[in-house]
Amino acid sequence: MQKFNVEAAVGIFLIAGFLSFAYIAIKMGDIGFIGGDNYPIQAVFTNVSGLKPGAQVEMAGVAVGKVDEIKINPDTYQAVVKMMVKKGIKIQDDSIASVKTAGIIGDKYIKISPGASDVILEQNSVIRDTESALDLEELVSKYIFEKK
Amino acid sequence: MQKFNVEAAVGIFLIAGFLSFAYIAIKMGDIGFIGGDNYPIQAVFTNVSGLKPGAQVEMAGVAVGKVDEIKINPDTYQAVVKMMVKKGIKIQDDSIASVKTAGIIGDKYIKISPGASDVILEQNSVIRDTESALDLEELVSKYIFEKK
Amino acid sequence: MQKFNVEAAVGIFLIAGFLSFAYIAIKMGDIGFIGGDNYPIQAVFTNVSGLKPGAQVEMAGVAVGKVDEIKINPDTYQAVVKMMVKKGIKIQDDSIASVKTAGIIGDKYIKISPGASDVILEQNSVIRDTESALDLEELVSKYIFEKK
Amino acid sequence: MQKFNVEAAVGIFLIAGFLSFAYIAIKMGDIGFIGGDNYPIQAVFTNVSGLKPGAQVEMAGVAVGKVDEIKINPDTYQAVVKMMVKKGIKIQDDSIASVKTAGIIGDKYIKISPGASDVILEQNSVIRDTESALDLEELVSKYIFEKK
Amino acid sequence: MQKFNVEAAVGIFLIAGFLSFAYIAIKMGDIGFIGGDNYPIQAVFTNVSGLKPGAQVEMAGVAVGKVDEIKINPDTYQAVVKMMVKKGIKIQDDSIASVKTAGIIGDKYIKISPGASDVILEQNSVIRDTESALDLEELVSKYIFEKK
Amino acid sequence: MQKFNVEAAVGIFLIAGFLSFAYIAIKMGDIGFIGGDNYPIQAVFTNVSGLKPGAQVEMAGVAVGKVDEIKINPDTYQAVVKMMVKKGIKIQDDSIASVKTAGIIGDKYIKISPGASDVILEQNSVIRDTESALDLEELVSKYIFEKK
Amino acid sequence: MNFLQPFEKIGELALDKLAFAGRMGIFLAMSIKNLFLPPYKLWPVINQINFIGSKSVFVIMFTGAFTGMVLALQGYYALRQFGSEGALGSAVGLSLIRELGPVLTALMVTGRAGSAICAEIGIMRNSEQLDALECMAIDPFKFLIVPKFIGALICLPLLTSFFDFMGVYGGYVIAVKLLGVNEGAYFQGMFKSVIWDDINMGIIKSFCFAVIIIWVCAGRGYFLHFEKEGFGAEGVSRVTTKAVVMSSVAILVWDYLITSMLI
Amino acid sequence: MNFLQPFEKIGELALDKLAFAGRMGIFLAMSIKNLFLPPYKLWPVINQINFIGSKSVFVIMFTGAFTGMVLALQGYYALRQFGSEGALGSAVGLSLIRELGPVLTALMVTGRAGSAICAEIGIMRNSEQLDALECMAIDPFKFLIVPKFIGALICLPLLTSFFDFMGVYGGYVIAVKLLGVNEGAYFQGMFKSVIWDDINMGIIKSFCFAVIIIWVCAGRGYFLHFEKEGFGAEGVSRVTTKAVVMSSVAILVWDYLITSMLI
Amino acid sequence: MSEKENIVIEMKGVNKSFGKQRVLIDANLSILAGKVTVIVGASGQGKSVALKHMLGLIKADSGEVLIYGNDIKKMNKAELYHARMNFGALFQGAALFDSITVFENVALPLRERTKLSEKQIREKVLEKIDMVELEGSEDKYPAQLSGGMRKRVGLARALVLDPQILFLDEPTTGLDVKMSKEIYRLIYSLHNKFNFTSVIVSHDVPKIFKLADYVALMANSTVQGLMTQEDFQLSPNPVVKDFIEEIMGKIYNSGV
Amino acid sequence: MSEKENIVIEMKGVNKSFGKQRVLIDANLSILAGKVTVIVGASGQGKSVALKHMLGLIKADSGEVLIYGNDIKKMNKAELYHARMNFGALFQGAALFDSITVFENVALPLRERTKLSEKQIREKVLEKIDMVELEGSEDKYPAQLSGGMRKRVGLARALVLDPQILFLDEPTTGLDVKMSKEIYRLIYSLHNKFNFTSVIVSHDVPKIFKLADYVALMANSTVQGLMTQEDFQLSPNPVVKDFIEEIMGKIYNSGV
Ligand SMILES: Nc1ncnc2c1ncn2[C@@H]1O[C@H](COP(=O)(O)OP(=O)(O)OP(=O)(O)O)[C@@H](O)[C@H]1O
Ligand SMILES: Nc1ncnc2c1ncn2[C@@H]1O[C@H](COP(=O)(O)OP(=O)(O)OP(=O)(O)O)[C@@H](O)[C@H]1O
Ligand SMILES: [Mg+2]
Ligand SMILES: [Mg+2]
Repeated sequence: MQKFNVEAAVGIFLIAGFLSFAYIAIKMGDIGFIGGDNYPIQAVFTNVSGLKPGAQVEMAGVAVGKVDEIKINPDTYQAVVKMMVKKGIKIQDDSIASVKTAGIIGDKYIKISPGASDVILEQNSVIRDTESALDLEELVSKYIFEKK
Repeated sequence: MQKFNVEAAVGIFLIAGFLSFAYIAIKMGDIGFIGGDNYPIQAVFTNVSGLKPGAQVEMAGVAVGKVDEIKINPDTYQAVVKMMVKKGIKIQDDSIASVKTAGIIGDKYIKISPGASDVILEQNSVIRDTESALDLEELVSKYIFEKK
Repeated sequence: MQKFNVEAAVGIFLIAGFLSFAYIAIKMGDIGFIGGDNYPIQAVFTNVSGLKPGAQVEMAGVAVGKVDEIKINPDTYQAVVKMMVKKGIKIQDDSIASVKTAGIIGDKYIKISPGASDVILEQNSVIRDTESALDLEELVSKYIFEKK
Repeated sequence: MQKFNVEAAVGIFLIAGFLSFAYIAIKMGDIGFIGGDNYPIQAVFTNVSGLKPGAQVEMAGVAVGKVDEIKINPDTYQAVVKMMVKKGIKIQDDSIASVKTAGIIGDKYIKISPGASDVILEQNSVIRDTESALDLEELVSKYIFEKK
Repeated sequence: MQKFNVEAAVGIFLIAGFLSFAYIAIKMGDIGFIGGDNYPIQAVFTNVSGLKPGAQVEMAGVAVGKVDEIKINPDTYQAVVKMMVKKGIKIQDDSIASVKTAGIIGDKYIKISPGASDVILEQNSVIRDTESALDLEELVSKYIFEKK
Repeated sequence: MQKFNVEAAVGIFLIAGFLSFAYIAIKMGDIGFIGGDNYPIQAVFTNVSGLKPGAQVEMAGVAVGKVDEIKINPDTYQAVVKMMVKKGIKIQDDSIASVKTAGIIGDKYIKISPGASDVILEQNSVIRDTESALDLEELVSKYIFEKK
Repeated sequence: MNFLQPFEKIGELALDKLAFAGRMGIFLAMSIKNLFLPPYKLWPVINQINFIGSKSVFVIMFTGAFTGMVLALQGYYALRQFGSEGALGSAVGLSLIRELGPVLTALMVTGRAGSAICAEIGIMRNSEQLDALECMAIDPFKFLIVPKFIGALICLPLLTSFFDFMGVYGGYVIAVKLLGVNEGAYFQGMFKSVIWDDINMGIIKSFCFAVIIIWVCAGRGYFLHFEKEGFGAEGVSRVTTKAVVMSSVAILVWDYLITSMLI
Repeated sequence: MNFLQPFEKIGELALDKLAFAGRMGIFLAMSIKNLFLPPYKLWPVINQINFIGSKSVFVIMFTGAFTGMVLALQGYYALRQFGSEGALGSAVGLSLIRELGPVLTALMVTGRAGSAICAEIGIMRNSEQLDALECMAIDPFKFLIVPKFIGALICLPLLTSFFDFMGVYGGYVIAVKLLGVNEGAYFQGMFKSVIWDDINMGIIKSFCFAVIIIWVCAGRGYFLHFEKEGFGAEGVSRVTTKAVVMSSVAILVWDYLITSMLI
Repeated sequence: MSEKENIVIEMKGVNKSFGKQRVLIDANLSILAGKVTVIVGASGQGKSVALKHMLGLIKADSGEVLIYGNDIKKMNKAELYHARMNFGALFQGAALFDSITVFENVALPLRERTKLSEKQIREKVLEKIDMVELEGSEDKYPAQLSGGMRKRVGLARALVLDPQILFLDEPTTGLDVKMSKEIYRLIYSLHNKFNFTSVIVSHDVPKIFKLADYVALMANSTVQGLMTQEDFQLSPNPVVKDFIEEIMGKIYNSGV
Repeated sequence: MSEKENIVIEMKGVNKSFGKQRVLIDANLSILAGKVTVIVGASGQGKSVALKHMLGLIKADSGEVLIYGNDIKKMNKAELYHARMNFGALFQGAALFDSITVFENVALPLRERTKLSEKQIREKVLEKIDMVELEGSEDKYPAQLSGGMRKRVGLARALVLDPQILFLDEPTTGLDVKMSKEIYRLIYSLHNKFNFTSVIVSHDVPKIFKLADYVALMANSTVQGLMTQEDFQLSPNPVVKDFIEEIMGKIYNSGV
């Protein structure tokens, strides 16, 4: 009876512990996202300053994927961004990918604006039209100097 | 025998107390919020960037509900927002739902501006007039470039 | 048996005392303010976004009361704010109540600008002139669009 | 010998403890400031929103005193600010006291701009020229509306 | 005596190990980066205000290195910045190094904009074209004063 | 006898080690910063609001010293700032000392802009040309009012 | 009758806990009563200050320094994202003075002095020393408990000051010396943002925690003979463990309550 | 020779401490060696999981909830000044997962299980039970210490998860239910700002802390006979107190080192 | 019935249970002034519990314990402490205070309960310590003493206030034969000198009888008769008879 | 010198100090196979320490301890454990494991050191428990036992592996006369049956001699002679003579 009690207690403890660990890992660590329900797609930007792997990919403001990898192409000096997009989401071949900032001081994310084309991009294909991250600093200084 | 009575009585009292407390908590408390005191309503936006499930729905600045679910319509590339609104609040069919920011760096919420119509929206119906989230970054860059 | 009774009684007393103390501490926080030295006054705004119960009521920048309750009038879609104001402070019937932001990104509070009238508002009466919370986002977008 | 050791240890502990307590209290709690080396002076503002007792009084950006008390005059609806200023600092009777913000989102403080008069204010006298706290929100909205 | 020696030896070993571990942990933090896969390069700026050793060096928004050392040249009163750049990254001799701010209020970093030249910079050579950190404050005041 | 030797040797070794460590720490460490490796220099500003003792003194964005003391001259109502500058840094007699803000919401520091003169300032001499802290609030309000 | 048995068990348990709470309540009342009764002897109090205070100084300073260091490190990387490393001093100072100083000091004192007090009184109970005191017509409260209360009430605020002080300077070393935060911003920001109310909150907390530590630890030791397993060395150590846990939990609960009242 | 005496004393003390460190090092080495030696028995490990884990669950959940509540309360009033209550979830989540979860869990486990382990092994040492084991040709490390290490390594991350989980929901109750923070902002902000690296840091910390707790507590108990005052019930309780303090301090020190390495 | 007036302490129908275990059932016992009363009985029969009732350390569930005719339950704390001023008690485990020296242990009652000068205290304490032959151990701590030495320090502490009633719980257990004889001799001589009352619990059965005026047997959770030691050894009470036979064996039996 | 071959354990010139206290000075002792060797001596003379040297629990500062001719210091852990498989030891404080039942305590060596089935273990354990007359207490925890019962459980545990050498540290201290006689009888009968070697430390001086083949006296920090009990009682060694006289008193003397 006593042994049984210990076993039950340990069993419950272990299961509950793993559940709460899983909760934290999945909810916060985004472990669950990396699975088979996504497909990769790429985009090339001239400036992705501030974008980090794991950043959101949004359409109409709704999260549809995550940035998986950011590399520099050492020849063209351009940033190549690999994204994982949810299976159900079709991305047209004239969609525009832009690097945006959430709020003014928030994180960078990638916004995909829908196009008008009927052609849907396949796995690993590249979004042609991109808008790089806005350089607020540059804009402001340009604004002021041009005013002169 | 007397002792037996005291202990059993205390035990029964405790359990009864706990049960009635739980009953009250469930019936009246916030747990009830998920239940029958709200009704769902929907709105379709072209951009809800930054809006999160659980965000507030406000009228005249007073909280009247919560965002329940945000989905993307994979065909129209629009965001469909499902909200739960308190029973007592009647929403006219010409109300406008807009995605707003609390302060400048705060959270996004949905503001429902009252309309003039006498027709009250029913459960699960859709608010036609919507204003999407303002893209401050875009505005600023547009402002600067157009000035040139 | 006798000793048992004393201890159990003290125990009940102690636990009850602790619970009620905890309840007070959690619910009320600011114990000092709840007293007879305040009187209620009301104001109706079209937008109080960001204002919370407990927010300050100020005259000339000095705190003279607290917001007690914020409700929505489901018919007029207006926000009704009930404030508790210190006894010594007389509010004229042509005072203006405005919802303001402390700093640019701080808390909302209610500012009562003095009027010129000699008539002092009584308990529970309503301040007629109100200014709602400024919607900075709207202003900025209006500014930029009108410039075009 | 042993007794002596205990006494020495306790003595050292107590003294060191009081010293570190005093350090914290004086450096952080500003206890040391309330002493005989200051004299009181007053100023009347129409708006001191955000100013708190304990806020700094500065001349040329250097701290020369502290705000001691902020009261509202219930008849004129003006804020009366009592400040404690260091003995060595002479304040001319045509100095201007203004309520300022440190940085953009910092604390409010009182800045005393030197005047040109030779008359030095005495204890408890009142600075005549004052500038109230700037209401940034109001300014911005005024700016935008007037532009229209 | 023999046992004593073993224990003391292990003790010394343990303490020494712990101390050196602690030293490494505190001093280096990012252990991985210190290795042979980087090469040094230099750039001279007239103002690097806010840039710190360890700041990122980016091309196209992708991190390609770290700032290693910032010194002032006491004769020219210019800041000499030594950077460590990843081996694979070729920097052209007409690249421009600029000191930038991440977001508006974030960290400073160095952005290397690609040039058009075919000549690749060697180890320890100096990037000729540099843009110093923008002084936002100065810009704003200039903007306002010139408007007058 | 042998044991005695070991213990005494260890004791002497420890104390000697500690002493030499302390010597090195004092000689080389930051404790030395207060000492002979710096020289004092002064500057007089009309407004140093926000500048604190311990703030950095920068040339070309590189730290070359610290603010040591800020006093008000009770007669001129000006702020006298005493700085400690590293020995190797020569400051020309036509250098300009300005009070600056790091970022927009950051801390104040003193920037010394190099001059063109060949005369190097000596210890305790005073930098003639100074720029006081910018009062952003004042600027903005001036901007808005002058626009009217 | 069988169907009543579970209720009976629950009832018995509840009554047991109630009696425990009652005993502890009476214990506190007796302690407070004796606190104000003469004779007032200085020497036992000095001994307790030595035990609770002087001997805890190094642990407290050590933990304080490391807490400050961790705070500075974490805070630096958090604040740097917003370019507001200048607020680091304020963040470190406020967390230390309001929260971590009093709470961690109390937790460390519980671990060091509280557990020792519980074991001491428990062993006295077990070896009939408390009975012996009674037989000599010496009140154990006056003789044993009251000096501990006074000692703790004196020591905890001082130890908390040590903790805060070391934490501030531990943070200083990391922030200013290691990470290059502006020294003036660190200290002046801290001095400016911490106000007397915060310090006051810290002091009130440490007084409360002093009472909790002695109350729980001495009380559990004093009533060792009511515990079911309270015999022998193992019994003492088991009750000590319980006392430490109970006192730690009580400290955290009170911390919340005080914070929510005073903030 | 007299002038050498102070040096001698210091040297003796230093050698003492060195020998202590050495013993502890050997203890850890032996434990690790035996960890990988057969036979592997399951039942003792289950018992230890029960003791270290299952029995600590309530304390951990309780302290977790209250820590989250305090964090939310303090954070709310701090962030409100900047109108960024939305960042509350992120602040609570990061502090819990990175710092307070692992550290406070480890401190509570030290207080509850660590002290009991130290007392248990100390009493075994005192009453010759360890000698008896040796005489039966049973290795005390394999039989006693290794299961504790394995148990702690399994339990601490799980207990830390409990703590974090309760802290998140404790903070939720205060922030969302009591203070009216936007629910979506609280949770989504938390989920977004906490990344896998943070969770990883928490896990690494709790593994390290598990080793520290068992190492220090079991080790001090195991070497009880080397302590000068290690006899009788008082000796055991004194050493237990020392072990708890040492383990708590070690936890804080390591916490700093790990933070500074992984941040 | 002149004895009645000489009764110092009386237990009347005392019942005491610990949890479900009934330790004392209707126990009656009177301690006569100036006499030595010895309580014997097997281990765990409640001897120490009975003693603690008389000391007022345990309150009876029912029945009364009278000290000089006053019910101990109805006394308030001050009265109880006043009564205890006349008591001296040696506990089964000696109950020395671990954190203070032997000297301070013996001096404690004097320091806390009397207003004697430091010199007087020193004199008195050293006298008692001499009495139990512990000269030279004054500055040791209890942990440094053997079990027998601890017992003797306890005895010295019990005697230091010159009590009128002495309660000794197993004063010679753990002592070697020689030492226990010394202790018996000491008690006997003190008794003759000061004529105080004593209650002694002991396992040292035949020997202790030489010291006893009255003997009481604790068995079956109650006091089995209280009589002079001669009566006790010849008692017809079957419980007492069993006890005598069991403990002393045939040797003693044959000696009668 | 045929004895030499029969020596199971031998201490040769063993010295041991704890801190500054020299506990064993040049101690020599040989244990002969199949014989009962009794070690006597006053408290604190190092009897238990000597026993622990033989068990390999304490390492000598100098000198050697040989088990079957092998120096214990030079054995590695596996060899030492192998040697100890033949040992059975009863410690002075019984050293039962508090957290497991009596049954589990006795079963522990079987479980950890043998591969017996659960049924065989049960059989063996119950047999030994019967032997020490503790039937029915199998499921109690050590804390629920009296000191004497604990000793007996310890004895059962020492016997459960059927050891070749038995080390008993004060097996009868704390037991009443009857029980200690039983234990002696048990040891004696086991001895006859299995013919194992035993080393017994005891204070129970005249009685234990009946069991002893050889007697050794620990005094002045060393072993004072090792001889048959008859020789011992008549030894001319002044230390032994003193001991005999002191302990047994005139009664025994007159009996010689
Ligand atoms: N505080 C207590 N709580 C529960 N039971 C107790 C308590 N004190 C004593 N007992 C029980 O009362 C019984 C009598 O104990 P007591 O100490 O009086 O025996 P004793 O006759 O003095 O024996 P010994 O000769 O061994 O000292 C024992 O069974 C003991 O278990
Ligand atoms: N681990 C130890 N550390 C320090 N001293 C010890 C240790 N073990 C024993 N001693 C000392 O060694 C001496 C001999 O102890 P030992 O236990 O062998 O005595 P003993 O002859 O068995 O006495 P007893 O009959 O009381 O059991 C004692 O003075 C004791 O203080
Ligand atoms: Mg007894
Ligand atoms: Mg022994």
